[in-house]
Amino acid sequence: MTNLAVNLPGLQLKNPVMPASGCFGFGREYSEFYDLGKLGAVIMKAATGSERFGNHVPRVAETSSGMLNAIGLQNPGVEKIIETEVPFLADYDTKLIANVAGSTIEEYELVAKTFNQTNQVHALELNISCPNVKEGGSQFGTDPFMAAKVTERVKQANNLPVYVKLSPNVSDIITMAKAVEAAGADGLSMINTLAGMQIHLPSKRPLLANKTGGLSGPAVKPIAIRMIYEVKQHVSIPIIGMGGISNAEDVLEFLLAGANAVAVGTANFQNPFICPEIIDELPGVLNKYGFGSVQDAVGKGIVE
Amino acid sequence: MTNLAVNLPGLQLKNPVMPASGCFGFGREYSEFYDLGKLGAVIMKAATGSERFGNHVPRVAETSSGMLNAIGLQNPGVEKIIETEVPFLADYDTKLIANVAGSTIEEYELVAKTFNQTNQVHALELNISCPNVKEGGSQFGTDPFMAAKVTERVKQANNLPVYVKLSPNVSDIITMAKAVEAAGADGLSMINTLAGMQIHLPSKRPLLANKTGGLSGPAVKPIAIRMIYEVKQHVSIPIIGMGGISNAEDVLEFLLAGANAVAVGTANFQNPFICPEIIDELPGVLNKYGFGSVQDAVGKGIVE
Amino acid sequence: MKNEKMQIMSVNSVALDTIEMVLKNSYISQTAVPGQFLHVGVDGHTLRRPISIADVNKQEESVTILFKIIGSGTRHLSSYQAGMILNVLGPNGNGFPIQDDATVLLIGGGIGVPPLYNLGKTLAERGTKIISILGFQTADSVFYEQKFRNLGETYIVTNDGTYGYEGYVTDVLELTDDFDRYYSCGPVPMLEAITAALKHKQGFISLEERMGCGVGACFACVIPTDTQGGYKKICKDGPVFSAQEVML
Amino acid sequence: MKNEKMQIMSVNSVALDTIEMVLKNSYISQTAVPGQFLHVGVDGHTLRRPISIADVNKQEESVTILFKIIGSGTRHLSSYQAGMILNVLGPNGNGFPIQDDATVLLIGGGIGVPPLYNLGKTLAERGTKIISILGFQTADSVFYEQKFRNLGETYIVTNDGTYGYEGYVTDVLELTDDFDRYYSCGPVPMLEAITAALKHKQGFISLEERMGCGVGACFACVIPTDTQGGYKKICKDGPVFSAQEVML
Ligand SMILES: Cc1cc2nc3c(=O)[nH]c(=O)nc-3n(C[C@H](O)[C@H](O)[C@H](O)COP(=O)(O)OP(=O)(O)OC[C@H]3O[C@@H](n4cnc5c(N)ncnc54)[C@H](O)[C@@H]3O)c2cc1C
Ligand SMILES: Cc1cc2nc3c(=O)[nH]c(=O)nc-3n(C[C@H](O)[C@H](O)[C@H](O)COP(=O)(O)OP(=O)(O)OC[C@H]3O[C@@H](n4cnc5c(N)ncnc54)[C@H](O)[C@@H]3O)c2cc1C
Ligand SMILES: Cc1cc2nc3c(=O)[nH]c(=O)nc-3n(C[C@H](O)[C@H](O)[C@H](O)COP(=O)(O)O)c2cc1C
Ligand SMILES: Cc1cc2nc3c(=O)[nH]c(=O)nc-3n(C[C@H](O)[C@H](O)[C@H](O)COP(=O)(O)O)c2cc1C
Ligand code: FES
Ligand code: FES
Repeated sequence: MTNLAVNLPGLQLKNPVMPASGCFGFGREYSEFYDLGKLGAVIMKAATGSERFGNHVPRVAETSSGMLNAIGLQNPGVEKIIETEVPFLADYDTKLIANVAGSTIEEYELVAKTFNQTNQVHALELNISCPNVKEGGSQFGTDPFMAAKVTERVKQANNLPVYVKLSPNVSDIITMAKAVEAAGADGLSMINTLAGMQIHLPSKRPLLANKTGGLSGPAVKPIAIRMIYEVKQHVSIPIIGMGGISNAEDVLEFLLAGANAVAVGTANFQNPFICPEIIDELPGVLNKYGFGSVQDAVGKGIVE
Repeated sequence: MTNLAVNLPGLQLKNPVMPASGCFGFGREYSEFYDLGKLGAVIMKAATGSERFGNHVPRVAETSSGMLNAIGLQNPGVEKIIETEVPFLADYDTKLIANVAGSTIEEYELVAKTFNQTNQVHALELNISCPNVKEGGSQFGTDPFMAAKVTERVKQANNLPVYVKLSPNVSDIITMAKAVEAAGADGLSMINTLAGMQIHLPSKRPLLANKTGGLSGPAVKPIAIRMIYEVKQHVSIPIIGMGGISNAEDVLEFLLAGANAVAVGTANFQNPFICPEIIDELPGVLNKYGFGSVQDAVGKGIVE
Repeated sequence: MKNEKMQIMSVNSVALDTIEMVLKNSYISQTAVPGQFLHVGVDGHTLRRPISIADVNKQEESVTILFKIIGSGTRHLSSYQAGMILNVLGPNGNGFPIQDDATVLLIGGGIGVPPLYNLGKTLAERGTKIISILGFQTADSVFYEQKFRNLGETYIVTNDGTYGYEGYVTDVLELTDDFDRYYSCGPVPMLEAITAALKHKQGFISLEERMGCGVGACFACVIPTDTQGGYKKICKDGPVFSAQEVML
Repeated sequence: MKNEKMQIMSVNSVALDTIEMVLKNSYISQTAVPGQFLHVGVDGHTLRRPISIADVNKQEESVTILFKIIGSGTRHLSSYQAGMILNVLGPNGNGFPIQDDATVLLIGGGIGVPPLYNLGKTLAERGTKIISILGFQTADSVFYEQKFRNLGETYIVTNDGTYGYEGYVTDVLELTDDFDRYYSCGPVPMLEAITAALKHKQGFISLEERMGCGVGACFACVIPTDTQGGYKKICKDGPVFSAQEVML
């Protein structure tokens, strides 16, 4: 029997597949399609210190094999999330990861601290890489010094394992990864979206109200694979891989590149059952390529 | 009548469309499909100081809406190119741009100087952004200081207008663009490919012999548009835009984002007639969206 | 709402660039209410396309949609042929609130007309008197005129006057003041004009926005409900809102 | 070489995951020589797929290709039906050198067999005696056996021994030493073994490599010709090389 289990800091996962932050809300909508207990974990939509209303619409655009989004971290705020969303998800037999965002180090700390008070969240994903907000987010994600600092402070502020979500919009992803590892990150989550834009010809202006948005979907998969492959050789903390995954073969490609587990984002919009379908198909794909377990495949694509 | 002409340093173009470097060899093969005199210009495959044999095969892979390449600057060397390739292209009624590559500043200088000796080349494209070679190329493309230095030295070494080809694999494209503008660049060419990777499941290793390769094609278009849009607002030199162009609407999108002319790469492989077809369709597309000339549309998508 | 396969029964061009497709599906035909939409998968496209349900035939277990060819997704969809299978999420959204009024006014603009047909038919069956004002760009774009006339009094308006009244739907609003409620769907400028002109009336409008998930999970399709940052999701809380509920 | 449209005349499954397609096109059918290939566009795929010409019928202006379903491109291609149009560059590459030998040996491995059929047929018509050794993985993969038998003496080898001889094509090479020249196409390890075993013979091999342009412009498909960095382009200088010309 193929063993899908993965054991990561704070996350004893029955399988390595989880919906990516922002593409699954807080699970309610997709719980109408299937039992969320099938999932290895759920990563919630980003939480900030207080309620955020996000960017103006349009917030999404379609691109070749991908999409742009500029939601702008709309969320009801960490306390409301703990009150109304976490208990709903906690009823399912799955692990829960909270995506932590903010404009200042203090806000990140506050959000992390607040999640620490509930015992229903198993890990934090520190979102220092959202390209769609004016403050915070991406400046933390492109400067290794700032990234290390916010990681350190969030680690101090809470007891949960922290997976730092890296931005791909950098010249040197290895330096970023090493900086947050040194600052105490328990794991990495990569990649967030690539900053992109679409211009709407009839109106002769950027289609998204925010002008730029984050590119996701199959279009970015080669970039994600390259970054994970490079980072894996320089860090020893585990990696949750994502970026364009849409089937079980893609999952194996991420595992071979060095991911320990994976998240699926954009593909949920095309197929609401994508996560359980991938989980069902994964044993067959692992076997086909000669692996007896998920663990066996991790990093096996790295040569020399 | 819709005016397609574009007047750039050294390049009085009858239309803004040219094949991108590396996707058109030195024109011979595509000259069997159509008269190269239809093209605004031709950008030749990269030239280095002496002959280069490039990377091992496989050198290309297919991705969702894109491809990876790691040719590795294979070329017969600048002198051989001037001897055997330039005269062939000079026979056509089109402008000729030489793509200049190297491992050291001295090599870049040498190549530029050598092209200066022929009067059949109208401009240089300074390739500081090739992700597929161990030395040179990308370190010049990600460090603004190095980029400025090589630009300055190449400008000193020759009298031709120099278009610096920027790498998208950077945290801050605006700083790169400003650095080379300050160093004397006559124009920018953007974007080169994004570093990516594909892992071949049956062999459990990177598919490309070079492991990583450069991602091109429609998948990267939103990234190119975003970068051109951002850079346009901070430089006053013209931009040759490229990255995923596959039809005349795409060309207009690049013009609106701020490109003054465009190059078409990967799309040649799907449709060898893509450049002349785009040139034929461009007037209709410009008219449809209310533009009387190419020049009218440049930068018109930039708001606020 | 479920993820369903729908077999295409027929594909017809009913006006300029306007396609009518009849789709077979038991679950959606039995459960859909007027104003709901289908989130339609189109091969080779990352995002699904939201298209309103224009008609339902419970006996034949069929659902009719009407769409205009706008961009690459609808263009590709228009090339699908009878016998092929669509992958659809549906029925999505809330739908129009139904009530037994004496008379209702339906105001549709362009490709906002389809959901009003299903609504009008449903209300007419319940004995409500239907008055319809349908606006189109030009004569070639007019569709479903006879179907609406079968439901009741119908005014056709074209922007260029090539058919029916010339101008905008608001220009003929004065012809009909005798109704209890109005329902409207169409471009935002039209909805703004209508909600302003009919401030004194109870009305419901159906909105469009670019969507990601189409099910309420991604926060792509929000509409403000007040100036304090309140918002609703068009895909889940809508697409139908009371005219006073949202800020256009 | 031109960019041509080819109408699909027929699609047949001739062995496990192996499809035979007959395509109609005047220019390519009249100009193609054995060993050349088509660079076939597949919807939704960035790169074209190189597929050898397996047979030509000049009277009917048709060209036959045979391909194995390997990945997404060939899988999609296998779903195309008769009547549909393929966008093709062709005929590409150099082709096998043709000469009036008394006897030639054809050695094909798997999906390397198809170009040898067109070659064998052409040589047989010119009076050359044809001996064929065809290797396949297993009985289910065997195709075109009778067609080759019609050309002459034919040995079938399967790796697992489920049909014909068991083993590799090299295992049966000793059965036939009486030939002037050999032509081979198949996986690289097979070509390595053959060129080593038949060092004393004149031979031509057809190579495969991942391609970009397929016309010689992108430098994707090179093969070294010596240890000094000499190289040839498989798409343009090849795919056929003399056995001594390239370094496998
Ligand atoms: C609730 C709802 C109901 C709708 N009902 C109908 C209908 O019955 N008939 C009909 O013809 N159209 C309807 N539309 C509009 C329809 O969704 C768009 O015309 C269609 O998505 C355009 O797709 P495209 O690929 O042709 O255009 P493209 O411009 O190529 O599409 C690019 C992206 O933008 C989105 N998009 C573009 N225009 C719109 C729009 N007006 N609204 C929402 N998303 C858009 C597309 O879905 C896609 O994600 C409805 C929209 C909504 C939100
Ligand atoms: C000159 C030449 C002639 C050929 N003739 C035939 C033939 O007659 N019948 C046949 O079945 N196959 C033939 N092949 C191999 C055929 O091109 C590949 O099997 C096919 O491209 C695989 O495409 P895919 O989408 O199924 O696989 P994928 O693995 O999904 O393809 C991904 C990419 O890799 C390329 N690729 C994968 N395998 C090969 C390969 N072996 N050679 C070259 N490119 C490859 C594809 O073209 C594509 O660009 C030939 C190859 C060459 C170079
Ligand atoms: C609509 C949308 C909203 C997103 N919101 C968030 C978010 O709130 N926090 C975050 O860390 N990442 C967010 N992301 C990024 C995804 O979690 C993921 O990193 C990225 O989309 C790449 O994966 P994919 O290609 O599978 O979508 C969002 C992505 C999308 C498409
Ligand atoms: C096969 C291949 C080879 C390339 N070789 C070069 C090169 O020699 N020099 C260079 O500056 N860019 C090179 N490029 C990059 C292209 O010129 C272009 O910047 C990039 O591909 C984006 O455009 P596209 O998406 O239209 O292909 C190459 C691209 C491809 C696909
Ligand atoms: S489209 Fe995702 S919330 Fe409405
Ligand atoms: S495939 Fe481009 S040179 Fe051969």
